[in-house]
Amino acid sequence: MPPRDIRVEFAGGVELLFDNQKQLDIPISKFHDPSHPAKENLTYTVRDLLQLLKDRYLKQRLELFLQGDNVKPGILVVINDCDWELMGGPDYELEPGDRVVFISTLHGG
Amino acid sequence: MPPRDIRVEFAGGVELLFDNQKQLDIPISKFHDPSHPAKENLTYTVRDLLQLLKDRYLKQRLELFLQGDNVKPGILVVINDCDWELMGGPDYELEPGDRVVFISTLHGG
Amino acid sequence: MEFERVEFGKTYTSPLTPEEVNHYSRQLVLPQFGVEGQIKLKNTSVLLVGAGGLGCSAAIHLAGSGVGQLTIVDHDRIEASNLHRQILYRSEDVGRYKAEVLVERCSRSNPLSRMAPVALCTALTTENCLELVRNHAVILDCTDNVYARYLLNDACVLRGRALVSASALKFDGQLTVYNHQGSVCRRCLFPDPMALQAQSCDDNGVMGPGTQYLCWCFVRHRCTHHAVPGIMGSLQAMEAIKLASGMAVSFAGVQLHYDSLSGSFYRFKLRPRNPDCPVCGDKPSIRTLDDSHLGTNTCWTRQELKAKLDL
Amino acid sequence: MEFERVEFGKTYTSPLTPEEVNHYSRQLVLPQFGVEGQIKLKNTSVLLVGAGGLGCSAAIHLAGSGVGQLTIVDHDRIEASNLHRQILYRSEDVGRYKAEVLVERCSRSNPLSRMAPVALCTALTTENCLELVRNHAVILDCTDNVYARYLLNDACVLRGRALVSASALKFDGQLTVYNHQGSVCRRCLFPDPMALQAQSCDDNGVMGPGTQYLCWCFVRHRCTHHAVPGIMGSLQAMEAIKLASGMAVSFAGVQLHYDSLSGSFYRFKLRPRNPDCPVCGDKPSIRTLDDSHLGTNTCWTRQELKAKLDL
Ligand SMILES: [Zn+2]
Ligand SMILES: [Zn+2]
Repeated sequence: MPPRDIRVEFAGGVELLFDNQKQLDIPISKFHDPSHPAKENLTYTVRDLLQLLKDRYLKQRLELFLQGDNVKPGILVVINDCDWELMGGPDYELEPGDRVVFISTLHGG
Repeated sequence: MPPRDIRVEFAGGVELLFDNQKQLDIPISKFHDPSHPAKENLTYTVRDLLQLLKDRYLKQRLELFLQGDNVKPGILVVINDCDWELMGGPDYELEPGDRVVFISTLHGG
Repeated sequence: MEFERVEFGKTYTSPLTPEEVNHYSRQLVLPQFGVEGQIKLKNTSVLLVGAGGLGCSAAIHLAGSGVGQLTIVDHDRIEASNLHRQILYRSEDVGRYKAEVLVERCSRSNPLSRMAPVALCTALTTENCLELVRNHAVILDCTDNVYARYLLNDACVLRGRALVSASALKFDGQLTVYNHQGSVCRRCLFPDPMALQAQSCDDNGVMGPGTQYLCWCFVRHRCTHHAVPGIMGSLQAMEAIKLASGMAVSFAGVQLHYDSLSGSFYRFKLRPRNPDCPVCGDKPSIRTLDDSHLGTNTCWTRQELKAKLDL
Repeated sequence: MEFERVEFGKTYTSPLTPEEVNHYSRQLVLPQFGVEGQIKLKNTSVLLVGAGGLGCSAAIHLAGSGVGQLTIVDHDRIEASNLHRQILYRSEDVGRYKAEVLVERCSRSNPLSRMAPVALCTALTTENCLELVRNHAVILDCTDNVYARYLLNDACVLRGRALVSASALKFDGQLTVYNHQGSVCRRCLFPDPMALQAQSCDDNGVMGPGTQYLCWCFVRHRCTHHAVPGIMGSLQAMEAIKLASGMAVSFAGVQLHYDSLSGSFYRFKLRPRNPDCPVCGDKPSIRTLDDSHLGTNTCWTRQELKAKLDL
């Protein structure tokens, strides 16, 4: 993974919403939003990541991934091997090399 | 683990030779050998680590861990999740934060 | 082989019978487990809910370990399509109650357990769940739907029991120990099962081309590669055995996600107990088991679905 | 349920019988596995050597998956002290051949396999090993000693077969796929089993205080927490099933070390094939199976040990 990128992974069925891709390396530059030139600061939060995924990567049924500006209940967000609740949730500021995993909770047996 | 340390781990039975300890964090400073002042360069290899383990940490039956200046056949040495053969073996130069795991191959079933 | 010679020179007055010593000798010599572990195990009662793929694997490993008393609850009967992943059932068992057959297999594999294993061929309900949980020390969630999982979760919180929960779908499996030494319960993570209900039906599989009319739920809920429940059930049993023998568990406050295709075992730390949790929080609103808190058994009632597929 | 409705709108002329479609329906709908995977599996023959803790778990999962033909080799008979970790054997089986009983359990759990599983109640030897390996596509090493493991390794290299090898001792387990698409064989890592022989006896346990006269080998070789072989055997079966159904395996050139106490699954990359390897190297010195390359069955002959312990 190129050092400047954010490693994003999908598991437990979430990958089905992203063309069955389990892994995406997203360069920081992709976060720059030309329509918001004012947004000069180079820090982006997980909330921005959700927006980016919704706009550029999501292939199927938006409502299965997001609910408002949060992930849908049932999906755990894990940042560098920790539940994002431990990291400040959607406001966590991403750094190059971070690993963000979206895992759907399984109920089958 | 303090950043300046080498993380050393034992598994598969090797820990029994080290007082049943599965994990040691060894500061680089511990490698300095007063009896060899000439050894000014600050780089230490896995061979030096074996020597240090033998002198300072090994509690039981030396011949179960080392054979000459190499590890005993049956023990795999893994550096940062790779077989040390991929990293240059005993001559690999240790860096702070490296993880070196000694794993005995199991034959039971 | 008398006892002393096996042990590290320490003699134990052991309430284990010589027969048990021989039967468990391979575990007894393990210092971390030893005689104390086996005795604690022998005095522990375990409740295992769900006799499917997970339950078969977990139960047979638990029975083998010498757990004192094992109760298995499942209202389902064995169907032919279960056989490939419910490894202990045979074709001639089709039609019989799963719990009954599984108890039979377990008792024959370990006749030494202090009390014979018990089969309850009924569904887990808001009436019987609290009592069942209260009568057992260690609880295993081997069920396959949101309703039963939240029912068990609430009962374990209300009765102060740890809940060893595993799940499996397609090629993935998950494992964690809820409500143990301050670790989260299910509702700490997702308070409202109704939201999961809809989610669990759609989330795990998207309408494939050409099968629009077929709601995935009926097929997907049970489409799992057969070895995955076997793997997760044996890992689940390992945690339950450690819990029962007083050893530290590895997955309290930690979740394991296993992907059998890539062979990856992803472990991550879970948030602490949620003070606002509706059942285990500081001011819980849920104090009894009630269907209104639990959602339905499956997103579309099986009947409606079965009618559609005219199975 | 006819076939088309289950599949993603594609119709398959499938050499799977309707009965098989129903039996394996849960796997068939998995796109990564699907009908092709099941058909390949149905046409694959598997050799499983060792019907102990690993073998019980691996065999029952393999049989359940629909593997075409399964041969189980083991010369041992069932002993009472096996029962706690060899989950499919019952007290009334004590004294019978393990391979025979295991084949019985497997065939009853999956009557559909193309050919009934076969039990060979003999030891693996330098005479029969090459032929056995040649007659099967996928080989599983579920044995418990250095001699058998190197014998199987050499035969697999000489006959060009992948070898799915697992092991378990005390609370640890290991898994890797040898000799597959350029991955190492056993001798690439440790060319001389004699060195391991002595090592495997001492290495895995040190003379404890007070039991000086007791050589550890006899006790240690078989002292394993019972759930660990069950876990490793089911993971081993998963790799074998992927191999047999033409899917990518996860542990070729990669080793898994599982520590059940800490619940950790450590995966690390192994060196590439060793060009100087005595059996799979560029100029191999080992071209036949011969005891002189293989060391002995156990560091102290069991008899000598049994006499010492007057068991
Ligand atoms: Zn809670
Ligand atoms: Zn080789």
